[in-house]
Amino acid sequence: MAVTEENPGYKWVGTRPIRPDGLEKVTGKARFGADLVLPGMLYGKVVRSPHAHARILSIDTSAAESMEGVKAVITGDDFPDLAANGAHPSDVDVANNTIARDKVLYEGHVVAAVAAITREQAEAAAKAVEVTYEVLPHVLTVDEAMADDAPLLHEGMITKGVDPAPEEPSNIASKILHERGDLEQGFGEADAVVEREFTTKPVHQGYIEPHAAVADSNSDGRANIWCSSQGHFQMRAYTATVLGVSPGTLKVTAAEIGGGFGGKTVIYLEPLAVRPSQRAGRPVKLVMDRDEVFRATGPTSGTRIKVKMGVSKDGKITAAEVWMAYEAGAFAGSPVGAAGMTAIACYDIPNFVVEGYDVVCNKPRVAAYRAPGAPMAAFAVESVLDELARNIEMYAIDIRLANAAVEGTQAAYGPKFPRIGFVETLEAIKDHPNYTTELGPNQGRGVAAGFWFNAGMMSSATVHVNENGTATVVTGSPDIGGSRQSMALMAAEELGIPYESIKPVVADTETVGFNDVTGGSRVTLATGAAVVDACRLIVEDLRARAAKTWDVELDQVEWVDGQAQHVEGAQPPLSLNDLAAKSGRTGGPISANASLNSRGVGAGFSTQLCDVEVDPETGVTRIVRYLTAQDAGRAISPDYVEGQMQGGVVQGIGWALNEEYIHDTEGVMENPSFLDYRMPVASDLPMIDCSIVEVPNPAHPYGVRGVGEVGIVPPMAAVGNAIHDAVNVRMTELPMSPVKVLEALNAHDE
Amino acid sequence: MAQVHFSAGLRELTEGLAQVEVDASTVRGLITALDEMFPGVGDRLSEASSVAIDGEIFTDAEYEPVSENSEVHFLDIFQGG
Amino acid sequence: MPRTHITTVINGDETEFLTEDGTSLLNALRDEVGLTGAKEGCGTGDCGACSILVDDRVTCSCLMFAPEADGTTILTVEGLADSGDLHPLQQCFLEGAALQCGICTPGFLMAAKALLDKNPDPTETEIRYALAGNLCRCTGYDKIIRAVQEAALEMRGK
Amino acid sequence: MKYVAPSSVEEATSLLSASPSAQVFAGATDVVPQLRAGRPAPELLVDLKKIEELVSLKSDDNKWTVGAATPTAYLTEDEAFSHEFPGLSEAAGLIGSDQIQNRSSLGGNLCNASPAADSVPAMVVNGVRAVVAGPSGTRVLDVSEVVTGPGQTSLDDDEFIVEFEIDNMPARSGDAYLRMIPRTEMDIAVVGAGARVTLADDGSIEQAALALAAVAPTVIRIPDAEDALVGTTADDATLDAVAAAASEACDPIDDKRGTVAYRKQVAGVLAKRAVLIAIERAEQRNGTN
Repeated sequence: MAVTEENPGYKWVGTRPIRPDGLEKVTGKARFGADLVLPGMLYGKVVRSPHAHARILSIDTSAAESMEGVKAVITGDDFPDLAANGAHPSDVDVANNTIARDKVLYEGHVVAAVAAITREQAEAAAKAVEVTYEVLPHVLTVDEAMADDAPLLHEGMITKGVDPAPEEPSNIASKILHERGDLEQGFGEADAVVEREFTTKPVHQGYIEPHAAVADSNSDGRANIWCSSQGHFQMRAYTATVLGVSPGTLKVTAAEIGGGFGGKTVIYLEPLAVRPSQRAGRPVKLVMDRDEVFRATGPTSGTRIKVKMGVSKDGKITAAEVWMAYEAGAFAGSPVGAAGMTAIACYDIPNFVVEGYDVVCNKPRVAAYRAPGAPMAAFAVESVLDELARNIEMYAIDIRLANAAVEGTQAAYGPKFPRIGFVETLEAIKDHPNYTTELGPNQGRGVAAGFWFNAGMMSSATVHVNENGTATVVTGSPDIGGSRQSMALMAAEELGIPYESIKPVVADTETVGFNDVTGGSRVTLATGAAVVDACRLIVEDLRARAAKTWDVELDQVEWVDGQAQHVEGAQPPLSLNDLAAKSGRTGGPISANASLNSRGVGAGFSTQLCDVEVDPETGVTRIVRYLTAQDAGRAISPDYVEGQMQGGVVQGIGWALNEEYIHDTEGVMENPSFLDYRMPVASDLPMIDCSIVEVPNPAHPYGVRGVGEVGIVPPMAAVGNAIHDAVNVRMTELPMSPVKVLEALNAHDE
Repeated sequence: MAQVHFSAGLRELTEGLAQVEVDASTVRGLITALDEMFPGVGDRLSEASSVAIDGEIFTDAEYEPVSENSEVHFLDIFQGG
Repeated sequence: MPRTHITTVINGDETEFLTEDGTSLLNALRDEVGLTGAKEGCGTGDCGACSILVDDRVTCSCLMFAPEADGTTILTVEGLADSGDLHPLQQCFLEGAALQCGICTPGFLMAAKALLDKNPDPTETEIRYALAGNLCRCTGYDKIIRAVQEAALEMRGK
Repeated sequence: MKYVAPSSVEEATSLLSASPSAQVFAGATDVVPQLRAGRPAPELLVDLKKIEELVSLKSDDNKWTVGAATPTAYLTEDEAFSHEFPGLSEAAGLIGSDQIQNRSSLGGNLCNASPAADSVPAMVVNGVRAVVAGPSGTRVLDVSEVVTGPGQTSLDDDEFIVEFEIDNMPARSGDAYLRMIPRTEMDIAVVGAGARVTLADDGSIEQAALALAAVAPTVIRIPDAEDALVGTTADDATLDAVAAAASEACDPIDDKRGTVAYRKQVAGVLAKRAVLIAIERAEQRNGTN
């Protein structure tokens, strides 16, 4: 099945052994964020704003403080005023999102926190904190926020990226623009032009584990923190910023993490646990309820996107014009930048303008979600491309092949692509039996493609060889999808010892060098490269020790199959076990560190084929069949590559069909539960067929590209295109819920 | 001379130019030179999180070498999930 | 507030604990008994991460008041393996890579056990519906369904 | 909150009479989420599951008796009950997951008084009676008389339902329940439709009952649709009339789960489909029961 340039003949890379952390997870022993209990631990509870936009006139904590069992009550006044201290605006936003100061900017915004001996006491005390608000008018969507006389969230917000800078503040944080060629000429050359407008709603990452943190602090401000996080070094940095302390005073340990998908790259609870812990001199545990998770964390942007594209008769895209506005939530920083760069990145288009706006509104601050920004843009662009293909009577796959970016194509966002595997994913779809399976009544088939950069960034790894020749591989990248297995597989390959002899560990912030967050599909690539580097240092060291043992020159020693061999066979081989057992004689313990800022990120592409069945009387769409083809570069751990592909697709299906934030007119979220925020359940889905494409990334020792994110980019358009194929209506709003589909069918019939 | 390309969003600072040639051996040198040509552009470029040099994307690329014929793009900030 | 004394059999052992009456069985198991295998994903019975067997029936422990457990026999994920020998479901989840983050795994295992105890040879559709009360956000369910099929096959072979 | 689990109906009613802020519960599958959502906590939680007659499922020659707190899983697992009332069994089997169905009950589903309760239309078309206990003894209500509005019942604070009585399904009769949810499971009905028909010897419809959920403040019967069916063989024109009557009778709201227009339209669709399934079942039972 794999499209591969060569069979590399690896012994461990590409195999499917049992994951190192699996046993603890199937026996209930694995310790997640909320599982930690410390002696004397207090329970915390957060007080949140019931209003979408309001000025805080006063907070009276006296009643709460006098309640039984209550040990600390804190408000925004208990944290440094970063704005007054001249901190970077983005740090000020992090602090103000963690706990509100003058104003609350969304329903669920934190205003205070309490800590008490029991859970029930903490809950009662939280209810007893009296906050007086002056309710302000609010804006919930990009349209409301961009309106001329819209109420402002931030009085000083001047749109960035506009020259000359506007004199008046607005809710538009920034503008982005990419352009090339001549639009007018491009559309002039087109034989078919389609223009459509799309809207999407905020959706949540939906990890099953709510955020949790335990902090144990002392009066001197030093603290130990355990948290559920995608990046405990980043948590340390943010927490230190909000508390106004040096990062070195905080030790952060990453608990096992129950899903993140980008949503656990930011802080919510950690400073709110540290401060009361410091006051009380006791550990404090804070765990969110599910409704707090929905109201105050996560989501990714709701959007409005306009796309106009033209093609010639032979299927070449002659021009593309994309306008997009992304909700940032309460603080600047929607993923519109990435959206602008990814929107048309799959294709080689001579003439285009991509314009985007980052817009604040009174909803929770958006957080990264799997290929942040790209899925909504792809929904719009891939839907329009589908329609163009129909207009010129070309197959959906073929129009994509006719325009596909290849090595050397100048990407819409700037640089030329190195070796990429987009075409190979398109061909993998065409070669799969699903492509020609016959469809039944009311069934339809849709294709869509997606692009994501993947990230590199900074990683560190330490490898220790134990005295019996096994090895411990230490990294600082929280494992959210099986990355410990990938680390162990690459280390086994490098050291030449069995996978089972490697123990991969995720260490705390004091035990391993710095690591950026687990995000951007970067861990197997970048942390994996650090592991490979450290293993290679170990191998060099082992060769030197063998050379010393044999009294030969270093170049007389090779490392093959986990043992030192004399190039001429003049000495019996020395295994890792032999060398480790006698390491004291050859220089002491065998250990190596590697730290890097990763280079050679390999772009990821995914093409997907979706079959749906639509009930024309109720508007219900069911997924009948689904195929995803993705370029993994190299699948180090095929089980978990497939897992990422399948998981991304199913999140996308949820986004396509039913998931959405619903707010009432007061800006209060109406569906903050798994009952009404409808993520897919097992019975909603078929098996998700995977075709792993392997076009190795030439810049990585094992050809890794990163696989975590791009899988969520195509599904919404794939589903929408399939619905169109089934019942001939073009869906331009997400979610494509039964209500919306039936409305579209009714309008079509009229 | 390295070829430096500007996204449309940056061109307001480069007198509308989409591309210039700069003589520099590292990204830092390149930014310094550009800031002399277009005052203010240096700060904006330093804010960009990533730089693509000959198609390869770097984060915090300040000291990355740039060769005689390198093609350099400054990219908008983006975050992975 | 005076606490209520509860006697149960948990994972084969007679177990006593004290609880406030309004506390969920899930919180009592986690905080009082020290069994943190069952997880709270929602607290409202919508995600299944807290699934346990109470008198052989799969239940969301977040929806039970702790005093209701008095006199019952409870099985949690910690009791699924038989003195160190993994249950076939646990083994098949491991071999089939049926977990990513693992937070939902304890609940899936308990719900799947309840299914296979009742129906040793379920169809794919029956498995999907029987596990519809358990949310997984990582896997897309594919490998979970396959692992349950595999475990059913193995258990029938015994 | 104090928890008590009385072992007799009398003990339960006296507890309720003594404590105005008591909350009875069976599976707590609605009570717990409501408490978490901020509903004021009652002083007393009265668990009805330790009362023997409340957790039971029996039949005699004429009727079935279902304890009000009997887990709905018992109903779907009971082959005789499910054969007798396939529609009611299916409705019970739609209330949440397996985990929920091991706790949820017909009594709880009814007394929670949600307009969207799945079991209620199926109970209404089957003419189910509720035996209600109170301080002064028991009284019997038609199920359709229990709920008076969203969250409101005709029961007094110190009353609760002990059991339900369901007359055996007549010959040549069948029932069905369908609901529309966006997912396949784990949702609240956007529209629910229960139907029951009895066929005459010539195959025409002799009696018909149709009830809809989630389209009005309470579950509603659709007399116009029932009248339209009687005497026909449910040909296309009749079914269209049934659908139109069902849509017309709806008085739904726009909310997070669906719109007025959607609910009205789909109520007609489900009504039609439920009737067709009920007819098919009635034909299969063919007089011999």
